[in-house]
Amino acid sequence: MNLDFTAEDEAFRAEARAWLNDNVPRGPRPTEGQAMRAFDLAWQRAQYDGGWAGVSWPTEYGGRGLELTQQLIWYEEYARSGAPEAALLFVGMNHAAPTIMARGNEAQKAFHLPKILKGEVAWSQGFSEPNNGSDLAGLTTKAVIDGDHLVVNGSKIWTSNAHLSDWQELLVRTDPAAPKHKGISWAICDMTLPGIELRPIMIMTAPGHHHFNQVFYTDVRIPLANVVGEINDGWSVAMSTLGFERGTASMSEQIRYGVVLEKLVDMARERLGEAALKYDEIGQRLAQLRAEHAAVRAMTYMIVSRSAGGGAMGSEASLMRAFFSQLQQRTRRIALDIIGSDSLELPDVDPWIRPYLRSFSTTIAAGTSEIQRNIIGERVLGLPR
Amino acid sequence: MNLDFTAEDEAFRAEARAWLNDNVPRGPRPTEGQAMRAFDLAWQRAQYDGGWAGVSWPTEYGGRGLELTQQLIWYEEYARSGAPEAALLFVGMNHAAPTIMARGNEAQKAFHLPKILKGEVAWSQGFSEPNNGSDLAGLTTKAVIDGDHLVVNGSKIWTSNAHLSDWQELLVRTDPAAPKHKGISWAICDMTLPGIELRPIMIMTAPGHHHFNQVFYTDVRIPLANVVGEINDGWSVAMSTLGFERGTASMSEQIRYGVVLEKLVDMARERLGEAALKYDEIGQRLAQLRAEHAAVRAMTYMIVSRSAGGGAMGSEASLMRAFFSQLQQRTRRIALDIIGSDSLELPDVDPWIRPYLRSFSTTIAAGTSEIQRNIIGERVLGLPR
Amino acid sequence: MNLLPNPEQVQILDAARSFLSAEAPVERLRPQHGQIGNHDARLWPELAELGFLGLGLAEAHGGVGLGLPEEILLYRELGRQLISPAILGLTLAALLAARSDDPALLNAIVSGEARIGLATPRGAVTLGPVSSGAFHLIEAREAAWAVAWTDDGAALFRTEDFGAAEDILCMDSHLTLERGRLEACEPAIWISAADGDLPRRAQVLIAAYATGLAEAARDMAADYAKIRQQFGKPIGSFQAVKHRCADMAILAEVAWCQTVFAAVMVQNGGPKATYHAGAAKLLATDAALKNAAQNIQVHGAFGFTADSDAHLYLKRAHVMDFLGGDLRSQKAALIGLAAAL
Amino acid sequence: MNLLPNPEQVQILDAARSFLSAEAPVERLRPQHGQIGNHDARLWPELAELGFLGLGLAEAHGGVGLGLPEEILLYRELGRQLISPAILGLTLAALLAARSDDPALLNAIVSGEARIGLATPRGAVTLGPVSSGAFHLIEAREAAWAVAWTDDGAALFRTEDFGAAEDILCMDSHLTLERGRLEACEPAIWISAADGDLPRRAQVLIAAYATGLAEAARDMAADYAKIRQQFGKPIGSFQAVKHRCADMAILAEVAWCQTVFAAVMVQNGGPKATYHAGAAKLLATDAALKNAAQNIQVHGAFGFTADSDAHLYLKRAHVMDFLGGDLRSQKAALIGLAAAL
Repeated sequence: MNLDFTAEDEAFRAEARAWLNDNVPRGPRPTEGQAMRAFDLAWQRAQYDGGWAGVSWPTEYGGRGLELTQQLIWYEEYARSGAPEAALLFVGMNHAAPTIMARGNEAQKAFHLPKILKGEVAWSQGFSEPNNGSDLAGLTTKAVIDGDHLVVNGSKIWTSNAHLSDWQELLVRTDPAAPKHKGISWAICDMTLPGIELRPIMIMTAPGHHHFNQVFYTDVRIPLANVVGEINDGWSVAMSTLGFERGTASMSEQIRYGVVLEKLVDMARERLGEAALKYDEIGQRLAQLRAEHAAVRAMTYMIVSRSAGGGAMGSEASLMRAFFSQLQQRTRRIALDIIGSDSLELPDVDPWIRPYLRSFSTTIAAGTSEIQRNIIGERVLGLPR
Repeated sequence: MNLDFTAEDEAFRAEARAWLNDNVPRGPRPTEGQAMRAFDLAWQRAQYDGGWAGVSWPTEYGGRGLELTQQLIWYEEYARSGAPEAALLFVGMNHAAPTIMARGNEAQKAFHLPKILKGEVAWSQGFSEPNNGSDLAGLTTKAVIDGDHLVVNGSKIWTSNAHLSDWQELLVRTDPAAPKHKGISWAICDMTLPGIELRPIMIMTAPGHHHFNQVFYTDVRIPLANVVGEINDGWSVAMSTLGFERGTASMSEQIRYGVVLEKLVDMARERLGEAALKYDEIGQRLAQLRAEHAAVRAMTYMIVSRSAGGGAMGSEASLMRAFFSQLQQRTRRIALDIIGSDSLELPDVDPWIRPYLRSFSTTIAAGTSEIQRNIIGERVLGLPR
Repeated sequence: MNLLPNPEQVQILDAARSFLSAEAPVERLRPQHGQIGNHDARLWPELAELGFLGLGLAEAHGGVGLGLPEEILLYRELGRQLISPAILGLTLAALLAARSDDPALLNAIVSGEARIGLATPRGAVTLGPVSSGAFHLIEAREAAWAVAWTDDGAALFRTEDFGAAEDILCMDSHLTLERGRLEACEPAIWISAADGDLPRRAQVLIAAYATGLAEAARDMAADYAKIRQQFGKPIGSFQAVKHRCADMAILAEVAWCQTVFAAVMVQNGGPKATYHAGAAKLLATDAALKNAAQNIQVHGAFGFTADSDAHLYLKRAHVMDFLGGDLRSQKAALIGLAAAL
Repeated sequence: MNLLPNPEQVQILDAARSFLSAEAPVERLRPQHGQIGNHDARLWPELAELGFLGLGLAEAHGGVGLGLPEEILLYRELGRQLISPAILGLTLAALLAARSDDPALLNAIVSGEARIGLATPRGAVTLGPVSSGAFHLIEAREAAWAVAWTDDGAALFRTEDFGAAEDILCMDSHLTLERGRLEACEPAIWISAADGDLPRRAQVLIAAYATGLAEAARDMAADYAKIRQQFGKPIGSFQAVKHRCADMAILAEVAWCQTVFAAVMVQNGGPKATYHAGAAKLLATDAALKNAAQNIQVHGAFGFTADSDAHLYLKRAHVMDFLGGDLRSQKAALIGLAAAL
């Protein structure tokens, strides 16, 4: 047990800090639309040009190929520098590319990986369907093989930023007769293909805030060359993606939240006075949150420690995810109690209210807290299904 | 909607208050053993002699036959007077007797009801079994008919105060081949019969605190004359009992808790100062508890309003039970935070720590909070099983 | 003693329910891409005609001559249907006008012609014969008047008294919101808490409205849990969802029972009314906030969209929480009172 | 950076686990009808022989020359097995004796001969070169010495310094409890917080012990949920129970990760150590209290009996909460510190 970083690690930290200090975009990130897309792609390109794109990607694909400890250092420095989330690129960098690396063929790798890394394209995820959210394997979007194409018909939903994406990782049912996990294929879908239509879905944070889409596929012809892995083996392909999603990529978000909390502590001290805060119910809740955010960092370090040397993320990582998703909500909620009645306002520059409203998605996206607790009960504790 | 009590009700309230004022035993109630039994029986006898025993019992059985509103008034005055709980008589007065009234024959009524009412006997309940707690209908204690007797073999558990009781309401399986709700019988068991053995079960509140028992039955011969209702119809007999249990008898407990809470408020004011309490986390929790205890009274009044005119307690009453059982725990828990480190002590006169420890049973006894919430989901909201 | 509505009260409830569900379905707030503001003021003349704007006013003042128990039956339905809280401005202004004998204003309110907004304090303010401080004006943009209240009493101001009010987007985007400020301003009408129980009445009305929100969220969650299927069965058959819905049912029942109790206590007067009104406001806004959040969770990703009504209950619950003082200040007030056993 | 135990630490952990599970099974606390007091002091010489009483002491002082990271591995196991918290008195007294160069006392401790109790403040006390105030003496009835500490530092007293101590039944009936009082008393040894980090070390050791409680309660609940059948299947297959157990697993993981982090920070020294030690104490006692309560609920009526071990974890968790200051005071302290990002 130690928290000693090697001299090499410390040098790496200094280098990362210096580069971030010089290069992080200082203006506010646009919150939607083409302006957001342009911002995120440009920031990705800047990281690429600086040699910092793809810290977790192997060097053979142009990434930096960092050990987990250095990835952790990078994400710590990234969060502390105030660097933007670049959420639009999350699917490409952390779902699609790792899947293609693991299961794609050489042509797929050569074509897609550089575009993703350089910030030339955005990807979205076509997994959930209107009738299958938690029960992903029950998906029914159909694809039949016609010559050297898949012909896709059906609909996907909750596809974040599909309207801003060039490509999509798409799960389709290619064998309706097989058991539900055995008839699925994983395909790369060009979002400009004929037969694709989007219905924008507005989210609750503020009027006209477009984030999700429903995507309709009518006789969409995807070349068979775009299938990753074998036909009907898409479930196992998708599972490798999900494993990666739950890896290091969320570290910066966890670290960022510690900074958010300290802003709240400062606000509370200013409003209530430092001495009065001690036994005040707001002060007591903030102290609990401070301890919990400290623990999130400790849990992240523990996950890195467990995984160091190439081990996979254990099922223990599910404990941290479930904890952190609820902690985000508690952290966002207390902002309103500190701010008081001005919480009714949605100002243009809004560090608190929209993020509060947005936090309702943290216990829904990437597995509801119900599903997460099923997983913990069954896989960590060995309880019966 | 009104809170106006009639002149008759007000007169009744004055009468009840005056009688209680003169007659409530002033010494502390012994917490266990024969001393407790003697105390509870004597207090029951005093109520009987005063004409106050069995406020909910019909007059034909010697009760006072009060309307629900006057029962409410009685329980309010009872709680405010500081009258003891007399928990030992709860099963006899509120389970066994109502069941015998509803389903017993004339001989059973004539023999048992007066003894219960006059405080001559104590009853216990032989329902739960080692392998069947929440799933009561799965009980396996066997009874076969042999001449004019049932011969009982098996075991019951969690029988509160079986060691202090004369009689027991006992559920046995008389037809193992029938569907599980159809082969059960409800019998009156004399606790002095040969073949009955008790294993005391200590509870967690303090060393040597004997409350529960496991009861073993070996070839215990109960006269068939002691079966209430028809053989194999015991499930429906038991259900009529449970319905009554959830009736008015718990009112005084709900009202008593409001008094408990105000003692805590006084302690907190003394310890922290009245002004400091406002935004202190203890003050804020106490305020929430105050509101919740006010609501418990309002809910009780609402239940009485709904049931007035002879209607049965609706399934809405389950909402109050589930709420109150958790509220008791929250109320008892805050005592430790107010008292601070002296909570480690179990003094002889102990209004706080033993009751806190005891409160862990409130979400277990009479249906765990899990079962209660199943009932609310299914019967109140109509959700599927 | 009977906390159930009597036959006359049931009639009022039924009338309110059938009018509102026909004329003001919640879907009216669900245009294609989000909306700012609402058109509920068009309902005022019709509500006036049905007598709902003068329920608690004496007949001599053009009202129906009933009281708070009847008003909470109406307000619960108003909450269920997410009617603009400007209606609270009408109810309170009518009481102010009645007590200060202003028949012209009274008539404008009871007929449904007047528009009255709400002015809610931003931090500490002075409310009285001379009033000062910063306020939020809610639903006041097209109103000539706004009502403000604190524990000290209630006042009616002209909206122009608040100076050059500044428009701000409201978290609950179906409501207009402005910032305004009073500078040593004399209200058109001022009634101190000692002279009238308006602040307490406001609390109970908010409690009733918030109970309506909590109930609507509960019903929406339970209805969805019955039809939404996952893993081959309705999600309501999973204990995680079932128990979540059960908790929502408990909170709504707690809120309603205490609100009814408080309404009768306030109507009867007496020293415990403040305690019970505060408890009702606290429990009902707590229930509204929690149930709204749980309802979103039950709906999954759909609950997070503007296509679902789930978020509307959450945002309105926050508005109701801040009206008349949030949970934190309600608790601080309640713990300072004498016991009400 | 690596928060997992290294091979040497794994050896220590394994040795502690196998010794304690063989020599101090939890069943030792389950006599027929409840028991007052315990016999854990008989373990001290054996623990001494295995080096566990001097883990964090320098070799020059007769110790093993390791530190807090190794000690928390031991303390987690001590918590799991509900070993008398008097062991904390030994660990702290050894550090005090080492810093004040008292070889006789040191030797008595490291050999397992000494008995050292804990003195924990009842309300505000003055601890320093001259000490006063009311204390609880825990596990001190047969001890010659007792250790006390506050944020200001740590002190060793003779138990007779506390005057005519008054025996009281402890909520956790396996521990002896007395009330005592210091009147302007000079401790045998006093080390201020500025001169040594004993208070922080105590917090981290308590956190480790409490984590052990939280983990044991979690395991006990999960094991029971796998075998206890109701309605024809194991109760662990019902979401209500499964999710309860999952929440227990989360709390235990949170507690342990932060405890490890804090142990390393304290061992390394530095300005953030106080912050992380406080966070660890807070989270671990919170986890111990919550998991113990949930474990009782999972066990149903059986969980409420003295036949089950469930209540033992609850009561010991309360003791750990009050040792060194309860959750409320931990939170008050933590919010007063500078950020530790």
